[in-house]
Amino acid sequence: MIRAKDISKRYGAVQALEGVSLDLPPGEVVALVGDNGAGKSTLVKTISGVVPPDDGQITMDDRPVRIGNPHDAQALGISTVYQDLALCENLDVVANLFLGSETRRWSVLGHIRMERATRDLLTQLDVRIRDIRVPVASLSGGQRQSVAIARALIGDPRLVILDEPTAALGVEQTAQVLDLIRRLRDRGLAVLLISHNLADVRAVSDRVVVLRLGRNAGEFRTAEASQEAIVAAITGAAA
Amino acid sequence: MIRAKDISKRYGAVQALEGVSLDLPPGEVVALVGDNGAGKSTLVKTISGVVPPDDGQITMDDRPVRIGNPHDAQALGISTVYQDLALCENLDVVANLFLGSETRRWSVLGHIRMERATRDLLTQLDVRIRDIRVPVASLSGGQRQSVAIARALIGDPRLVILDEPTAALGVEQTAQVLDLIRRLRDRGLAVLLISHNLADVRAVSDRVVVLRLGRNAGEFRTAEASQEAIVAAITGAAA
Amino acid sequence: GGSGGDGGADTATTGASGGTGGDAPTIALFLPESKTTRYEAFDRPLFEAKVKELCAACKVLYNNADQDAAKQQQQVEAALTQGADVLVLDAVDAAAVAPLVNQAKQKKIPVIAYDRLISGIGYDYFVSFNNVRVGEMQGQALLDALNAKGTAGKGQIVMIHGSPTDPSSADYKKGAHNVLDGKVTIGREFDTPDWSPDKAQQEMEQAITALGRDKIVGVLSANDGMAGGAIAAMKRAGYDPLLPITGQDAELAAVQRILTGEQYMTIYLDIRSEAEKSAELAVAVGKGEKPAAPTKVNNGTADIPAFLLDPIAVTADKVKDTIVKDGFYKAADICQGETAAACAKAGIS
Amino acid sequence: MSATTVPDQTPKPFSPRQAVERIRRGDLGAWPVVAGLIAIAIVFGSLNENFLSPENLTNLVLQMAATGTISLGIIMVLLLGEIDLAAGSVSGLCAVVMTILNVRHGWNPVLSIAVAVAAGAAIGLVHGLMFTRIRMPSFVVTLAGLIGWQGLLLYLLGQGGTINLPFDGFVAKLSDTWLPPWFAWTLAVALTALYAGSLLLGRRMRLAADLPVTPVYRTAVRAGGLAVVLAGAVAVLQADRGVPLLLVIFATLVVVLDLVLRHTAFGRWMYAVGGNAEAARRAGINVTRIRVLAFVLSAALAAFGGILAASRLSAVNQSSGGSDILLMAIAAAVIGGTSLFGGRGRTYAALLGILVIQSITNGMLLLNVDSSVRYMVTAAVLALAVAIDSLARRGSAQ
Amino acid sequence: MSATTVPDQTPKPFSPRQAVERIRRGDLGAWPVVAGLIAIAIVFGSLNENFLSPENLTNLVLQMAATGTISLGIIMVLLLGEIDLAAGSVSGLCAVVMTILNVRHGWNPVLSIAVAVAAGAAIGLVHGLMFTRIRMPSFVVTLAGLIGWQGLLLYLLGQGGTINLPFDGFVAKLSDTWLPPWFAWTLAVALTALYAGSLLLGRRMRLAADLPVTPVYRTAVRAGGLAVVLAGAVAVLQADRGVPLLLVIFATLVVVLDLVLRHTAFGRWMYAVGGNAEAARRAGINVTRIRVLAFVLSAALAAFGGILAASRLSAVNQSSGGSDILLMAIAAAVIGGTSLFGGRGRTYAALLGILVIQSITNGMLLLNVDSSVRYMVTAAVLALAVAIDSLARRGSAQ
Ligand SMILES: Nc1ncnc2c1ncn2[C@@H]1O[C@H](COP(=O)(O)OP(=O)(O)OP(=O)(O)O)[C@@H](O)[C@H]1O
Ligand SMILES: Nc1ncnc2c1ncn2[C@@H]1O[C@H](COP(=O)(O)OP(=O)(O)OP(=O)(O)O)[C@@H](O)[C@H]1O
Ligand SMILES: [Mg+2]
Ligand SMILES: [Mg+2]
Repeated sequence: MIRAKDISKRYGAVQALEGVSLDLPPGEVVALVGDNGAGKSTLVKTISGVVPPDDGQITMDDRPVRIGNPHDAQALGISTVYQDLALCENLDVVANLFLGSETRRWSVLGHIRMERATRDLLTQLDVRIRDIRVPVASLSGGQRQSVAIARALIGDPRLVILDEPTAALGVEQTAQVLDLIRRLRDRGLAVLLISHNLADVRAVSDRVVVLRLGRNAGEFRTAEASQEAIVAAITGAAA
Repeated sequence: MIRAKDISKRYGAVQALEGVSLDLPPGEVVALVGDNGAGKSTLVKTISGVVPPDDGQITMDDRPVRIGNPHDAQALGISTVYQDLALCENLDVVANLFLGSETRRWSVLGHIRMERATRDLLTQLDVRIRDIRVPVASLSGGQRQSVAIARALIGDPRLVILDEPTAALGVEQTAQVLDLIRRLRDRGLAVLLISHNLADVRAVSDRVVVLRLGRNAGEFRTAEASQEAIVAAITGAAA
Repeated sequence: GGSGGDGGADTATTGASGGTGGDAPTIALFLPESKTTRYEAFDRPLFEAKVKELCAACKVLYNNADQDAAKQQQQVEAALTQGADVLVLDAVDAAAVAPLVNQAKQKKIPVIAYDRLISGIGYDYFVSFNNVRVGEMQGQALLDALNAKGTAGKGQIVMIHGSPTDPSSADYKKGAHNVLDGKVTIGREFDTPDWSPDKAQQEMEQAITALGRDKIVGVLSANDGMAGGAIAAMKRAGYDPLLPITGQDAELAAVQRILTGEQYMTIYLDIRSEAEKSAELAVAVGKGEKPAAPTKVNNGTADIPAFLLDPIAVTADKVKDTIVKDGFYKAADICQGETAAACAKAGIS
Repeated sequence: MSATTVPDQTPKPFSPRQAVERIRRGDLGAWPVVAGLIAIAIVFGSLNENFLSPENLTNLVLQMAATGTISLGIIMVLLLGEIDLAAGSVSGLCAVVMTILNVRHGWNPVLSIAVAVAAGAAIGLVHGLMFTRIRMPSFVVTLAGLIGWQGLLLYLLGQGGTINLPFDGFVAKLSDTWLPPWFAWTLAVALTALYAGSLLLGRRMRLAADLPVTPVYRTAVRAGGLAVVLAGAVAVLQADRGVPLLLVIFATLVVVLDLVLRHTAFGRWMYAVGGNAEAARRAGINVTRIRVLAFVLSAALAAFGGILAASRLSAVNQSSGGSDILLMAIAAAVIGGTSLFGGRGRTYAALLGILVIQSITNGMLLLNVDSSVRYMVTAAVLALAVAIDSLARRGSAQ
Repeated sequence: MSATTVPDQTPKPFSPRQAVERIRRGDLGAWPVVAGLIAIAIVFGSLNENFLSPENLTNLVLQMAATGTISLGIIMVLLLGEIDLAAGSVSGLCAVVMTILNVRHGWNPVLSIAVAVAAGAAIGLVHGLMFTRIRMPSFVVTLAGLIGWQGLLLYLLGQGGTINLPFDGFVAKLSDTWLPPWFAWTLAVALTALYAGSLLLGRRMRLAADLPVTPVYRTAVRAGGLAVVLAGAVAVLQADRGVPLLLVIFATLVVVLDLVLRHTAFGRWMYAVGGNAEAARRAGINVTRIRVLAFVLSAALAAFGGILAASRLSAVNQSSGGSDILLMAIAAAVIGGTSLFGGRGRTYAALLGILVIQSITNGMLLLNVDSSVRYMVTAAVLALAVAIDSLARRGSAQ
């Protein structure tokens, strides 16, 4: 189980996170919700090593781990889809998908194997991209989003973090992603989903964690909580 | 009334649009829906002068107009929120909001008036940004989205185009944006809304136009169409 | 054409009243560049050694302008700031330093023009070789070599001049033309940016291509570095024996080439005499004396008291009596490796 | 909602904690470069007693004006994320044009200068059009300029080479004119008053518009700081020959261009194009015009810088605008904090950067060392000065 | 879904319409530069009958190897969106180191070369560490390098100045060795076979993996094209002295580095860091290591280029690595199509770019014109060659 404890992070004058804690047990989908600027993406970034937290600890199976950079996080099996996507626009879809975990033998790239795997993966996610050898710069918003999601499934992660994965997706693709999330859970992975779409959240998550102004502001078992209770926690109306 | 007729656009091997037509009468909210890569953003870009169409015509009150670049579009009163936002990350919120239509006298910027107007506008949209003088680069995803939406309201547009405006927004902010769209319609403006969220689409639009693989694939009066019919048009299941 | 024509008139007074340094004047030496060997390897150490010998307590402020007139201006200003009592100035741009000299004059600091004649203003002394004369000697030497081989009228020569942005290069060019024009056919003529040997090599290659290998009878190169480049080009093109080629500076590598017959001549400026003469003069002027000069040179504005030294053309048979005799290089330095045999032939040991 | 929004937007009053905050997050502005300058002053000052003498500082000021002006022009282009390699050649060429008109054809000096600067602007226009219309990379356009304008310079100079400017003529006098003391002091006082006044006025207007303001004493500190700097500079320079006109010209250019960049729509659009040209285009900004203007400004400033250099030297020659002027001008901009990637930088970068570079050069010239050693030490000091800046920012990153 | 996806992914077979398509969308690769080269060849060829002679083309090949190698190194750094201004100085310094070891200390030439290249790599390491650890802008780091290593070069050369390399020694022979005809032809045939073989093998493997492939005749066209180019080059060069070893060395570097960039993880990561360093970092790539390696490669290649230059001249001197070598090396990379903003470019850029530049220089030297005119014409031709490229791309933009 991966656990973030008392994470704080300050950006200049803005206290983005203040003592936030989060549990991510295997085989569970945790939804992280909150208003714009609540600190959700920042929390994700501290867990995946993109920004170092000012304070707090991340433990894995109760042993503290050091996540100093994204490489550490990946080595621990944490795979992330960022809200701002973070794709290399000059590279093609295949290259982006396998970036950092290229199929290779003696450092020589296995172009054909990667291309084949890309096609299979995209087909599986129901993503339609006419030519997967064109630079990502020429893809539509939803196509990029799909590529970013597919990225997170390369390798063998134990925690998959998805920051607003369905924001730009069409109806079908959204359904596929939600389905994918369920399948990941069934394979025993931990999944952290950030979304503003409460319908989606309620459809797939087991637990909902609410952030408000950089602090924990409530936690619900999805099955038991009403939409109103969650919204109240998000907006602070409950307080 | 602004009308796009028989617009075609090809990107290299990809025919992004093929003879697409669209009517945008004043006082009406038109929703443009379609799968990822259907050509929605491309259509928007041709109307707002970002990319020149290969073929087709845009008319305003039945007179053909030339929209060769975004400046032309703005001069005609077309104001656009792009899916990829298009903000200058090195500039602060105020500067981004007023970019290209700065308050100025003899070319000297009216800093204070702009800052004041920004604060009022953001407050009105219920956007919380702690310091509006920081570069946009340090804002959260939803905050950027809000800034981009606010941009479209500066000046005095007659057509407002919103490409996935609520994708990254929280519950409250989404509600505010939908409300704003209604108010724009009530002021007699034409609004073109692109969204994958059919609930939102049904909530505010008067008419739904469906694109599929770069062609017109159906048009519905929102009040009369069922969700199933729209989804069928999007996925092509109807055919 | 500058003004400042009144400069000459008060030269004598400034000269006499300079030397506030009394018995141990501070002497500022300004050299123009560091990319060719001579200035840092010879002028500076020889000058400093001579000053030390004449006046142990004297201080020498040394400056090198890296071929940048603006930098030299800064250097002069810096030296005046530091209280220099005499300026010994080898100008990067001999026509453009008049304002600097003027500044020094206003502070009653005497100026000795070193190596290059400063124009547009009067000042105290001039010690030099004649740049145009250098070009003339190069041209003459080449002409002599061609006449000796009897090829003077039978082909064309290639002229490789120095940098088009270096004013002194124009003087060498002028001198060479004075001698050669009308006597030989000039096939190709290049100005070489930055005096770059690489570029000289490429220029020579292109000249060979353009004129044809057998149509060329001699090469005039303005200095030894470029001569090295041209020689490399000739060797690669298969010339054997190599064409007569001139040079200047008496670089060690060039002297060796002359002995082995690859280069025909170089101009040996007896830098030792020049540096030592200047050092003597600077110390004397710094102490308030006013030595008499053997001659005067008119720089267009005033007659400058001058000590003029002759450049020496060095061919293989003259190495022994000039460069070696003067101790410019030690025989042991020259006669390394392959050059040893040639040394023996030339009687150098 | 405004009840919750407003307090968040008000910066907290100044406090030591906040200062530490600012340092931690790397919001240091120009301070690290200033620290580097102080370090340079201490090192050279202790190695040579003349370095900090009024006479030498006056020389330093004179030495930096020309290259500093060229550097200002370079900043205009760097702000767009482009480069101008032709600035050096253009400066030399225009200086030659000015000199030929003035000396050979006997034109009025002011007219010659105006024509030469206009010629520079025309050259910039050519660069700008090649860049925007033909869409050649600015690197190549200005590289061709670097070579070609140098050729034209040589062609114009012809056989003669050097042309002297009469050193009591108008042009040469530009760099040998000194403000009378009363005027220098009046100027300093007026500038301080103007600055304080504008700060207070801005504060009043913000209060009137119900916008957050900084506490009054910070305004006082800033105006006081300027007063101290100006008074110090005038006092030091008066101890030698006085405040040089050249400094006033250069400083005016820096300040005016800074005001233009920060307070006009044109300036705002420069930053926008540099930050994200596509976003600027979509905002309806005429990106082509901005780009062309930047190249025109760059070349015109280069031309003017070249004229100042000619004035200093009272001559032009084949190497005018050559040597390392170009590199130093670009380096000054970068050292002062201008990004090579566009969208970030202020004109004060030219001032600070050229001060760093010229201090090093000036200091090295005062010490009496071999030129090979001089090169190495210059490199080391340059690297150190910038390392201070970089380390300070780094300690605070993220 | 795969039923709908697969046909979309298959490129349509080659057709004139598709060719026009490609031209329209600007997917022209290196063709415009090649067109520029042909234009240059026609112009100079008609102005001087010697320009296209085997002798001159052989000279051209020899003239471009050294700067081309330095340019290759520059490309490594440009791919990351950084710059290496020290390449020229480093090339000169390492050539001097090599010469001193070989000539003065009598070391084995191969060992001297290895040590000198290693010294270059060490210098690159220093640059890379200053850039990544202290986070100084690469412009400043390498600017300091440009000055400092030049100082060290002067220091090492000391009093003597020029040092000659023995004309028939190993190092000098590097640039005066010619492949025997049988070997040159065998090499050309072997390369063509290898290329065709790899194309066919790739095609087979793609078919096996059920991936779309290009039609067989296109493979034939490409292999045939290579065969024609190689045969032409060998035939022309044989008409003079033969195929120079220098060309083989340079071409090998270009090809091997291209393979490394396109077919290894390291190369892929270079492009990724150049395209979006933050995305690369988030993908778990050690961005620091890639950056340091790029600087090491750049400096090592510069060192090797310097050694080739020394070999050509059979000497080193104070101006080794100086003059405009640096600018020409960068220009070659940019003209060949490498972006200054990172993430775009191939090693062939060095080959094509240096060909353009050296053709111009070479041609201008054949014509007998004044140096001022030479400068201007060089600039014009340079601008024209790149304008062809830019206009072709522009006509097709969006
Ligand atoms: N600049 C470009 N170059 C090449 N192809 C492009 C470019 N922009 C878009 N395309 C292609 O055009 C097609 C339509 O793209 P568009 O962005 O209009 O889709 P969309 O309907 O907005 O999709 P989404 O819902 O995912 O945003 C896609 O196949 C995309 O890959
Ligand atoms: N790099 C940064 N520099 C400065 N402030 C930042 C930075 N990144 C985020 N912030 C600030 O931190 C706060 C939290 O941002 P974060 O991106 O975590 O929000 P979020 O919960 O993901 O919001 P959204 O739902 O809009 O994506 C915001 O106020 C934002 O302005
Ligand atoms: Mg977020
Ligand atoms: Mg879209």
